[in-house]
Amino acid sequence: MDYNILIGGSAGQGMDTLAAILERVLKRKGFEIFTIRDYMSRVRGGHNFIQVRFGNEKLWSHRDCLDLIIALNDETIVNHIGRLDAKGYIICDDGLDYIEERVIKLPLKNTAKSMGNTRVSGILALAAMFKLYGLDLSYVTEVIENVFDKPQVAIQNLKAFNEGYNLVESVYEVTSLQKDGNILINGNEAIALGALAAGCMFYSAYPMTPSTSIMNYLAAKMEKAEIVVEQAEDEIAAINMAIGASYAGVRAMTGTSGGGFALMVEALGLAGMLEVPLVVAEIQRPGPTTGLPTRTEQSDLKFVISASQGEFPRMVIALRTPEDAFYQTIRAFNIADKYQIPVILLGDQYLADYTTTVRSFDFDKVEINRYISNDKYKGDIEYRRYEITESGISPRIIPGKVPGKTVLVDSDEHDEYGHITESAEVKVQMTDKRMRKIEALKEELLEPEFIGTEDFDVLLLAWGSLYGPVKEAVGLLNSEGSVKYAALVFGDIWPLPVKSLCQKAPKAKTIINIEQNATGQLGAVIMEVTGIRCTASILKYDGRPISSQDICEKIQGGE
Amino acid sequence: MDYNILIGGSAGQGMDTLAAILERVLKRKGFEIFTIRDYMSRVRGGHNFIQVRFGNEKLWSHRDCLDLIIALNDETIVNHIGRLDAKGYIICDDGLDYIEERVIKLPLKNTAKSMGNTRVSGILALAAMFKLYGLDLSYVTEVIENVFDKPQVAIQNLKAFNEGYNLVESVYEVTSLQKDGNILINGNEAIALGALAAGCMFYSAYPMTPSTSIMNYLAAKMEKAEIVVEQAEDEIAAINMAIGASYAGVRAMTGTSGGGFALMVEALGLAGMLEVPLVVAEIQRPGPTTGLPTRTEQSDLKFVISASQGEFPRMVIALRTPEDAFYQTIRAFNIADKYQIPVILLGDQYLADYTTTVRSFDFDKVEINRYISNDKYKGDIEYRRYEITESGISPRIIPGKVPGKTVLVDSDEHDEYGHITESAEVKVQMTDKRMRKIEALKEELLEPEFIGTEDFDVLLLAWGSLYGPVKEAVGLLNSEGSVKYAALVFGDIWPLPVKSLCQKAPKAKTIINIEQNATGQLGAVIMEVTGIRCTASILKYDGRPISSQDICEKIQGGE
Amino acid sequence: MGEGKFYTTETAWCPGCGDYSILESLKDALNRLGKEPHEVLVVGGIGQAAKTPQYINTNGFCGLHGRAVPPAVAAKIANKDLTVIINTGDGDSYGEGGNHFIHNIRRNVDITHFVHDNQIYGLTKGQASPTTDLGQTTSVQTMGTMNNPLNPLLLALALGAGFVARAFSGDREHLTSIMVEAIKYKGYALVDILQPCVSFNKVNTFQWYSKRIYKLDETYHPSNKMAAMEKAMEWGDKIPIGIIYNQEKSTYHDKIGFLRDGKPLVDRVPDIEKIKEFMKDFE
Amino acid sequence: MGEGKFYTTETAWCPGCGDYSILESLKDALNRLGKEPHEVLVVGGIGQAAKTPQYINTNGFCGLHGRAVPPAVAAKIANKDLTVIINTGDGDSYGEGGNHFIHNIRRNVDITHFVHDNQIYGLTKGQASPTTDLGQTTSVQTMGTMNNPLNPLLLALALGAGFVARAFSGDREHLTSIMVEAIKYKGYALVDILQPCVSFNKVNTFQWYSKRIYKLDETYHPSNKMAAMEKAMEWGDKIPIGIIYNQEKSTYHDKIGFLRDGKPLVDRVPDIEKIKEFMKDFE
Ligand SMILES: Cc1ncc(C[n+]2csc(CCOP(=O)(O)OP(=O)(O)O)c2C)c(N)n1
Ligand SMILES: Cc1ncc(C[n+]2csc(CCOP(=O)(O)OP(=O)(O)O)c2C)c(N)n1
Ligand code: SF4
Ligand code: SF4
Ligand SMILES: [Mg+2]
Ligand SMILES: [Mg+2]
Repeated sequence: MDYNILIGGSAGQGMDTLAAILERVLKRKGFEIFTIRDYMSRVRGGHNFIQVRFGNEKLWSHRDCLDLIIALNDETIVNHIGRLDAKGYIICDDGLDYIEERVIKLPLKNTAKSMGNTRVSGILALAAMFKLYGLDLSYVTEVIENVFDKPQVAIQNLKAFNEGYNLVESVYEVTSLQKDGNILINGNEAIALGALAAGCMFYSAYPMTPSTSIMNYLAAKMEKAEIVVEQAEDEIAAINMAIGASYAGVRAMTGTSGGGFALMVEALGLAGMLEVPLVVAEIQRPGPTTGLPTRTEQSDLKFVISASQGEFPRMVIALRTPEDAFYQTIRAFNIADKYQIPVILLGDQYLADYTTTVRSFDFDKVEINRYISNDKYKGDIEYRRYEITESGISPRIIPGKVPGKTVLVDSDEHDEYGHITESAEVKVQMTDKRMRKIEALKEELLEPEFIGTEDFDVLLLAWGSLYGPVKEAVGLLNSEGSVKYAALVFGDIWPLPVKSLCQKAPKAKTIINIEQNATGQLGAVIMEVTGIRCTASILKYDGRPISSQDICEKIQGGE
Repeated sequence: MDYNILIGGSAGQGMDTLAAILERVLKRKGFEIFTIRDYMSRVRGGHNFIQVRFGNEKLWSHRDCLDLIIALNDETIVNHIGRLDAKGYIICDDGLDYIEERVIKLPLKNTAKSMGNTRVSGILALAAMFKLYGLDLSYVTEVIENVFDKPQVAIQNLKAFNEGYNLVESVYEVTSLQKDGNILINGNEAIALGALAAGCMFYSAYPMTPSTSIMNYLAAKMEKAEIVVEQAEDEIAAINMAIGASYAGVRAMTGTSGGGFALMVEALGLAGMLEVPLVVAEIQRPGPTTGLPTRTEQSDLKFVISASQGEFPRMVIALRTPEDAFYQTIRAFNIADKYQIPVILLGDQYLADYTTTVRSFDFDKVEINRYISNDKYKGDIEYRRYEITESGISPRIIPGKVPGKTVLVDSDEHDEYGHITESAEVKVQMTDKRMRKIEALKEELLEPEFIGTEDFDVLLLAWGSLYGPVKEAVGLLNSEGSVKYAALVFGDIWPLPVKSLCQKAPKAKTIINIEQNATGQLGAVIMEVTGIRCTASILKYDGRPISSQDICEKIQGGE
Repeated sequence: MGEGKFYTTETAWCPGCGDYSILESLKDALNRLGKEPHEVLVVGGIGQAAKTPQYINTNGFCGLHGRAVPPAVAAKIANKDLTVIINTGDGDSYGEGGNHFIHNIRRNVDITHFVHDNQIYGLTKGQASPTTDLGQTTSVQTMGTMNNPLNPLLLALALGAGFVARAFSGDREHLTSIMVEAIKYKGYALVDILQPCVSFNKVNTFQWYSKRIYKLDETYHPSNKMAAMEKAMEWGDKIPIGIIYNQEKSTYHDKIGFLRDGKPLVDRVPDIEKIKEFMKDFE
Repeated sequence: MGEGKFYTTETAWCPGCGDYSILESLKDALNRLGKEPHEVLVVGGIGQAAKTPQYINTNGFCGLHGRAVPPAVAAKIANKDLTVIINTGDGDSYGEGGNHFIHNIRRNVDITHFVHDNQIYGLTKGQASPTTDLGQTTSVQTMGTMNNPLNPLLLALALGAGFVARAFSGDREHLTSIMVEAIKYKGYALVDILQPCVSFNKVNTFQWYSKRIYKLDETYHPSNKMAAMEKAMEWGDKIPIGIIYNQEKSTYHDKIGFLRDGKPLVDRVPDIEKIKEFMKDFE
């Protein structure tokens, strides 16, 4: 079983709350969930919708075809009926004059009015949906009490839920096969939780959609987790603060979207030059510039890979799922500390905002490695911040923590002591030292995940949040027809891990890169590094997430 | 004939003035000149030197081997004697206790003291050099009068010159074969003059070595040329001001080095999105970050090609010589206006600061095309700023210049009228419209210059300021041995012109990219676009310019 | 709203937002000054207030967040005939854009800067702005806003601004009249306009402002700098609105002869012969 | 110069530059305060003054041009035991770094900001800085500096700074004593230090300053804000040096309980069990 429910209306109609109730109750009942949110860049009005998909097996992405529409206004029906399954339903107020056999008109507004609170009409519709699907009332009370801060509001909504539940008859009989052992989380929350698990104690950022929810989550935990969350005056301050805190010895992070990242470019190089560990979350949205602030795209890959003047090692990890986001964020801190480099976590609005059920994170797997040599330098031994070593990594001590030892860092080219130099020899030695760090880093890169059958004809290449849609697409494609499909979905993306790619690519009759951008940036990076040319591309850049159906259609349509 | 003279000392000893006198007199006598300057990032002290090379044939670059050293301090001798030709000379004060047969010790300080002005000892040395080379005194008076603002200082220096001329006997007999019809100019001055010739009326920038001399030149001409030169509060302001001025209808430009460009990245995308013409000069220096502020490198290529979030058309032109800098700057303005895109002129410290003799610029060749449609929209016809056209170029009118018509631009995704949109369809249409402009632009790209013989074995690839050293190197290489060499040196570099490359590359046994960076960025770009892999690389990244001798040695040394 | 030559087609603002009144006052002010749409350029950064150029039929420039001032100033330099007005938010003007704010006061180009000061980041859903009151909690300032609020009027005075005023979106007539004066002022004019954000600022509401504001009357003389600074520091139970300071100063254009005199730059044809002469420098 | 625990190895400054005196006073002040090299962090941006961290044996951070303040503030947040001092230029502090300057005064983290104010961009060879006097010509300001000079003291006061002072590199003893007070002050302390640049500022020379400066004496009380603002506005024939304003204020650390109390952040071990509990939010 696999159902897909859309709740639509204008901003401010409380769809967020309805979806939160729906997904949380379903989750507690043991269902797997995948919810996407489609917002306009405005606070009130416009047209927004949320799609809650649920089922008994792990869901990797959203899907286009709808089983039910809860329409809080006419526009919702008009916009989405085309995607409604022939056997699907629409729940709406009986005041709407849309005529269609699949429409179930209910006295939502009138009932709400008679209950003395026009705001509960959405809850009535939601309750009707519960009944329609034959879902019982377990967990409804606790979730509603949880969602509404004020007890009296919760009580009103509970009452409304019970009213709404009686407005229709059951048509489906949906039950879950498993017990709940999951958490329901989105990509940005997973990043934030990962940062806390990694021991991050300083997060400085400037609000920017769709990255702000990382800051919101951390700010909510500020006192409990004893993490300083500082809203900077601008993104330049945000990243320079994070570098200062990291230099002083605490794990520090900043987060933003492409436009804010643009302002951080100079300081990204600073982290590279000073060799100060730094983690930056870049949550992409469609560009150029302001673009579509609340929507999704993957068009900053080449930008983040080559951002900043000069040459220095960096790592870019494209986040694939909320689970991946959690573990990779922790790994990013460890790698940043180990190599003393900036690590960029590349997300996007799709991953940032979709919520899904995942196994509770395994905190026993969390390892924190700081690579700090304070102890070694206590006593008479000389300390050189930029000591030239075989690995390129110089021992790090924390300023103030080793009596008699000081730490000097400089953005000018410097010698082993951190002193400015104009020497041609030292410039070369220091460049080589810094770049040498890449060699060791390359050894610990994670290869892209391989999906599908080994005897594939067509190899799909994708990165980051397209993991889910591509994974589902490969399953769908291999279940039909005779052409065999496989995919490599990149997480670590710069330096580019090339082993699997070079092994699999020669076996493919066709190689297709699937990306949410207009120029095929992964394809370009692969070409640059390996010379492997994609024979076709599926590129979507309308700001909306690509679905597995989209992918299948485009592939089968011969693109 | 081809002589190479080094003048060395510490900052503040007036080497600039000596070199200026030397090169200007030589130029007026009809010689070809090529002068490089090696500065430390400090105002006084340290060790600086200038190398003036002169000859009877066009000189394309500096050379390492020296014929004469004018040493204003010991350090100059110690640092540079290794490069002095066996038959060369050193002119220095008799107070220096360096003993070597090539040293000509003269009573410079004492003579200067007896003349009542210790500052003229350098002029005495320069005059001695004139005599040594058998150069007559023509043009000396006019140049000295020109170089010194104050007449009494000029008179003192003239007197000193005459004194110094009598301190030695002639050894050489150097004469020039041609009459002077040249100008003596460096890369940044050529950019600035090009901007004026193109009708630029607004230049906003923030001081940053090695780009500042563009601003200095324009500022000196502010009143005469009626160009506004505005020192902005930071680079973000600089580029946003230039965009505002350009939107309002005047040709506008900004200039900076890599670190300042990093701060301009967000607004670069703004120009792309608003489709406002913009010219940006990025004069590279060694990075990362502050790096070596007064030295040279070519390590920002990949950065400027992919700077800014999202995808939009841009053009990057690598400047090859001062002459090229002049004409390409003018072309950059025309292309920016034609396609309504940002055009980046990529220079570097080497090109910015070396002075050389070039044919007087041909102003008759200067064409200014603004592509403005004010006239077409006078009257009743509707105006849409972002009209979707086949070429992707929308007609441009100037705000305030067409009664009844207004011009609305927005960094959010917008419709044809410039109004914000959230439409998936319009997003795709507008992205396609913008990206379509690249197709026409590709048609007018200039292919890289081909140097050498058509029956080459080895193909060298280079870009920008390496034009000169590579051109000389190819000449040297082909005059020796049996291996045949050719080179392609890129000016237009993004979009990458591929015709010559794809034609020549298959014929080469070896392809070597020669670049002043550590990672071989041109090689990477070529690989990405064409799949052509360089078989070897010559990479120099010590902050000092590569010479033709360097190149020959590295090639013949089997690198 | 949809009427008149400066008509608005559609907005994305919340019902009840103070931005509507400011937009309407702006249109009234332009009408009173007899401006035509093509003669006016309205510039915004990014934010709710910054969408104003979208909603008025004039030339419009919506640039980058925090970067409204530099293009506005440059457009005026390029074409002195344009009436250049910035309408943008407090976050845009004083937060991300702080450096341009302080340095353009010093530049004194003849533009007008209307700050829709709702003491909050509206578009990004309610974080503290530089003018948010101490202690206000938000989704990010979960322990309450801790930074000393920035006083834009005092700051502008400290930087030598010649025209500094405060207005309230809730008093349209007063607002319009101040807008007219500000646009007429020759030089950089700042009007900080108190504006309720009904969605995210639940502290500084329409009522909150209404209770506290009072209008400066004839007894107040906006020509004394020290008095203006004292007046600018009034905030709390009593909040003055009106023109705090108004003093003639020479403008950017005044100081550059070739800008002050003659045609706007945009109408000039470059004199290639003159430029060619510059080659002599290199001979 | 090369002696003492804060010894200097070599500098790249011009002979006669005021930066030398400031550096020596800084060492004297740290000695008087009994600091050890590893307890102190000196932060600069980029510029001549900003090279100070290179020339003193303490922890040192030379970051980006204009960006000295953010890392300094964050380092103090990370480790409250460090004595964090910024030494950097006027261009760095008030020009490129203007936005950090204004907003960090509001933040009031306990750091000290010494601005080497030579009223010029030294390292880049003499362009106007925000404090360059009107009319001064430079290689870029060929028609003379036109922007109203920025008054850093008045600006800091307008933003609510609690410690604001001016000193002169030519009076080492006075400078040292002000440095000591500034470092001791709990909160953000600004000292604008007038400093001759012998190479590029031929207007504001040692003599120029010497003729004009006078020391504030006991009759001046640095606790009155309006008086301080008036004093801050004095510039021209008479230039006051000394502590213009000094008032206790609660600091950033005071406002955040878990920073104020307990060990510095850098010494804390993250409590993984507590973080694990947060997963409940998602159940
Ligand atoms: C570089 C950059 N950083 C952040 C943002 C996100 N952003 C958009 S508007 C805004 C704040 C708006 O606040 P304000 O200027 O007060 O305007 P209001 O919405 O309150 O009218 C922010 C932070 C952005 N668009 N660009
Ligand atoms: C982003 C950036 N822009 C510009 C520069 C060039 N730059 C270096 S120092 C400096 C100005 C220095 O002036 P100031 O801060 O007053 O210091 P001073 O040298 O006078 O002590 C400039 C513009 C830079 N390094 N980085
Ligand atoms: S969020 Fe606030 S400022 Fe924005 S439109 Fe709504 S009420 Fe106005
Ligand atoms: S240029 Fe000026 S500020 Fe810089 S070291 Fe020389 S005298 Fe000092
Ligand atoms: Mg606001
Ligand atoms: Mg300075």
